[in-house]
Amino acid sequence: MSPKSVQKIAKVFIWGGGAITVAVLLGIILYVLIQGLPSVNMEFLITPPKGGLSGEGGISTATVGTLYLLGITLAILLIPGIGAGIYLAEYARDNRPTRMVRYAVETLAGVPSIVFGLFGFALFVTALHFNFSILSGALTLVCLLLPTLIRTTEEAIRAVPRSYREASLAMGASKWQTIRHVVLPAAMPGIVTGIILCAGRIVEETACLYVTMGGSAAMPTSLLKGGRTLSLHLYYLAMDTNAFDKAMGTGAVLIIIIIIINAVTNLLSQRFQAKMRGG
Amino acid sequence: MPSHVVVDRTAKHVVLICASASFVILGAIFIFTMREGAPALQEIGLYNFLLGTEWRPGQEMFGILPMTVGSILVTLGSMVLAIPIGLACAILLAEVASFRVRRLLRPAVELLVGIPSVVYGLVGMLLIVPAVREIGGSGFSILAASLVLTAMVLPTIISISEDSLRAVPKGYKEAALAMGATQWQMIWHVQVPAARSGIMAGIVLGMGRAIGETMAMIMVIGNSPIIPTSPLSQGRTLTGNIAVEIMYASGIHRSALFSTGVILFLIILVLNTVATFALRRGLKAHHVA
Amino acid sequence: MDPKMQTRHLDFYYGENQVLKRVSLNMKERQITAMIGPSGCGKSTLLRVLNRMNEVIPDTRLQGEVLLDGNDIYASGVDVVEVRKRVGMVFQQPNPFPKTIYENIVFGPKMLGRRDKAYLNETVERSLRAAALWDEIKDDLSKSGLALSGGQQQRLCIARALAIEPEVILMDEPCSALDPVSTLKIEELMQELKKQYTIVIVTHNMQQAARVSDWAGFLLMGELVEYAETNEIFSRPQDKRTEDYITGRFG
Amino acid sequence: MKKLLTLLITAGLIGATVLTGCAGTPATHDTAGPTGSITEAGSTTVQPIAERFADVFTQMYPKVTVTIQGGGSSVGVKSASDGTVDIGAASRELKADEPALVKHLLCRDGIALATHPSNTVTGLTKDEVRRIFAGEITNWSQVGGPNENIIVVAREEGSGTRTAFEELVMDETLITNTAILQPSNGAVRTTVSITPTAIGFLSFGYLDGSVSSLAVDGVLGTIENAKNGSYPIVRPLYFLTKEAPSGLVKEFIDFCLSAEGQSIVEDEGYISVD
Repeated sequence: MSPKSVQKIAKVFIWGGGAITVAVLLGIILYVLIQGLPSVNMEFLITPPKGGLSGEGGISTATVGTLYLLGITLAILLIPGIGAGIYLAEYARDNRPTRMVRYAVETLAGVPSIVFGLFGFALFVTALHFNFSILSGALTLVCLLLPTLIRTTEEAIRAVPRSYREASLAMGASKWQTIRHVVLPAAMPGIVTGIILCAGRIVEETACLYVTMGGSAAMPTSLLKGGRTLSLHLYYLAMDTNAFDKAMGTGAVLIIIIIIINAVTNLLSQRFQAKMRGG
Repeated sequence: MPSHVVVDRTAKHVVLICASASFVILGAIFIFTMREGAPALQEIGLYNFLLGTEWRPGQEMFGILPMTVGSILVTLGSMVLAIPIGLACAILLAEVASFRVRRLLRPAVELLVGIPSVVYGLVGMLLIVPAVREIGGSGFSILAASLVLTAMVLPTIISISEDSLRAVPKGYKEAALAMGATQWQMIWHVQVPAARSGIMAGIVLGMGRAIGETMAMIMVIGNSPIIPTSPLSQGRTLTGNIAVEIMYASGIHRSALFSTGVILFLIILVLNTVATFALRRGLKAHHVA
Repeated sequence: MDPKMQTRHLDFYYGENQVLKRVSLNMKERQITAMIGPSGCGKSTLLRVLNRMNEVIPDTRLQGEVLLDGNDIYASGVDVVEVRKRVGMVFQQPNPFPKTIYENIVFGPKMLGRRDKAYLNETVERSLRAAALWDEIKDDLSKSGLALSGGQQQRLCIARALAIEPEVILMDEPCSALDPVSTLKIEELMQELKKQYTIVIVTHNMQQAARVSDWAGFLLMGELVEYAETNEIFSRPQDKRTEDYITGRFG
Repeated sequence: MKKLLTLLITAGLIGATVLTGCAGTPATHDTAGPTGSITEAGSTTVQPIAERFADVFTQMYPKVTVTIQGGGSSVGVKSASDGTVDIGAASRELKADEPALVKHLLCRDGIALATHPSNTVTGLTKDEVRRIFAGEITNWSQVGGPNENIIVVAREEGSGTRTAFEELVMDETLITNTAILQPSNGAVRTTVSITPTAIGFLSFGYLDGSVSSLAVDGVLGTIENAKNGSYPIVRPLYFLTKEAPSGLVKEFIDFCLSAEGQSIVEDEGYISVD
């Protein structure tokens, strides 16, 4: 075969790959939206699900559960995550302890969600007696998301030009003042992107919550009450009830949330890049 | 001591403690799952646990070979489709597509990562399972699970492969083109080989994601603890083994599920080490060049 | 008159690599001292040693003394922040923070604990005037420092350094990234600043050293080959190597 | 930027709190009565009834909180015996190796054989059921149906429903491992309802129009038939306590066993005890 005809076949292969990827994505999104949106209305959003075997009701408690979990998880996650990112980017030298921390972060990032779930189940649910609760779920998620936030923070901080640090130090600012007032503000867009990435993961995550949150359909009135997120709710609807229409409705809501989160992430990083360039 | 020195020192210790957190968590996960899983391993014996083909907790039979095989089969099954599609898409993004196409395709790939796995599971249950049933069997099958996984691992393979294709020095590409190679010859004979390590790392990380996936799997695979005999056969993954049974298990059964977690953990450890190694080698190769 | 700053038998190492060899140097108060030499001769390192910025780089070692008003800035118990407050620095690349012009200038005073608005406002005007930038940008104080032109950015950096009221200003090739017009402005500015501050400048541009400095030192491979008044060194170099360098025979 | 972060977190928390306030339980008038809290965990078969009990009980006594959790029968036994919860729930008899606990027979539950509504087979003998789940009968034509492979759907190991089914039907034979295993009664129902040639077993409480219930030994799986003893696959559902209950816990269990409690049991599709 002549190079020219190979080139032609290759083009089909390459564009075919792209087309399939887009088709898969559009297929899933359109299917879920078309099947799901008819059941999404105001009532669906604000009524609590009946729970148990019944697929009746809406998604209000699952929405609250998701928000609750989001708030608690981020509140616990931010300091250790950003702190560790700062350490790795600003303080760590290339020595054994640093390599151990890095290895831990890399490994933790790959550990399957269900293994975190097992851990949370054994430690938080059973040993610490937090039972199946929002708190157990949140603490498990913190462990799961730590590597994500650490990596994005570290990358964002490393992207801050050295000259900023030097200028600050040369003016008599201490190392911490430099980090706090020069490096962190400059790295903020990257860090915020990382945090939103984590928020997205919290919304998506199911496996580790399945074994730590209990899945109660009731309104979570305290940290130590069980609850469900939208994703978990979708799982229960799909598996335990025959309410596929409601499951699709929940799926549609989830997909819209994820699309918004992705759009906000892109917008934020663009805007801050523009600001860094001095717009 | 001036106050800023105190603040500096405190800050340093605080972030150091933060950094050690992940190490502590990793250790805790390993120790906890190990400790909970140890009684089962003692009782069953490592050999019977790893190579036993019967999983019947009621009969005190705890062989996880069917689940290990199940995990491997769905992973390989998804790779068969995801590698060529992903690689093609990565080449498209890195080399062929115009800026405008890229601007549409990239967010699409990112979005694919963001879709919750239960949504993949739901779509799989309602679209793919009935479709597979038309071919034969119950529809809940290794094939259905592989198809669902393909969509889930695509973005991992695409984004890491694209990065490493981009990292190939311009000089290589220009040299090839200047010698009269077609664009495809340049891509296939110069760029892809140069980015080989990175592409490998993307594939290995994609495999990690496939092996770790839980909820979507239990929704479409049937969860039968048998060694699958055909793509249409039901099966169960290691992750599914834990998720399906952990809620009701007690005693040795529960412990055996934690041991399953340990095995999963070790598999991921190996895969990650391979991926890290591949990525580092890829970086080094470009530095030497 | 005693020198404002002094180095005595200064040795400096990056790991095993010695980059300064027994450098002894006096920098006179309210004069401009220029360090010249080929790249890699250690002149930038010498400058960094003068306000302990070398300590930012790990795995370095220093022997000898650096005196500021007769006191060793490396003596134990000396606060590095205090040293850097008295010895300011301007870098090769203009490096304003991605903050407003105002925030850029009050950064130093704020870090040193000054909070009162009136003082900060006054500092901004004083520093910008001293850096000959006030008239150009006084209405744009809330604009990003990165929005200025290269020359303006560098003068902003000088103003920023002046805001903490240093006694000595170190300048590390401050004009190498600028166009000739901006360079000229900075050089004029240096002549103004010299009335109040002691200035040490590193430059690879011999014409610049000849134009602006009162004293000049020639560094070669970490060694201070010759140090004298600027017109001395350029008209009657004592050392053959200095002569070769300034007549352009190498470097 | 900092503001944005704080906003993100507080929005989550405040949003959750506010919505909790709006959508929470309707305000009940303050009546005198016992105060305190009761925790229950265990069998998911019992869970829906227990949740209804808790609802009604806390409406009667607004100062009482009742927490209902799942976990399965084994969890119910374990957590009642180690005192993690006040009440454990089990949907099967206690095993010999499990700790002795005080059993309170709450109600009975029939286990139905469910098939896809399109299936033409309407009844099986108990022995046919056993052989189907053992994997000995694999085609519907062997039991008078069309020539289609039987797809067996069962619960996973450890489930109380499965244990009860094994005791009542399987008679020492094992459920085939080629069965599709699902982690809940609901998931079994869903699987059967979307798989035309499937058969599964599930608690009476889960029966609805999406699946049809088979007659066993000629007796249709209905509450009456279970109550009068003619339907062969019926199991007991228990509340378990460590010792003879007292105080609030006793009050709650008594309520569940009262006529009012038993009417809830029937509402939910279970078989009341007289």
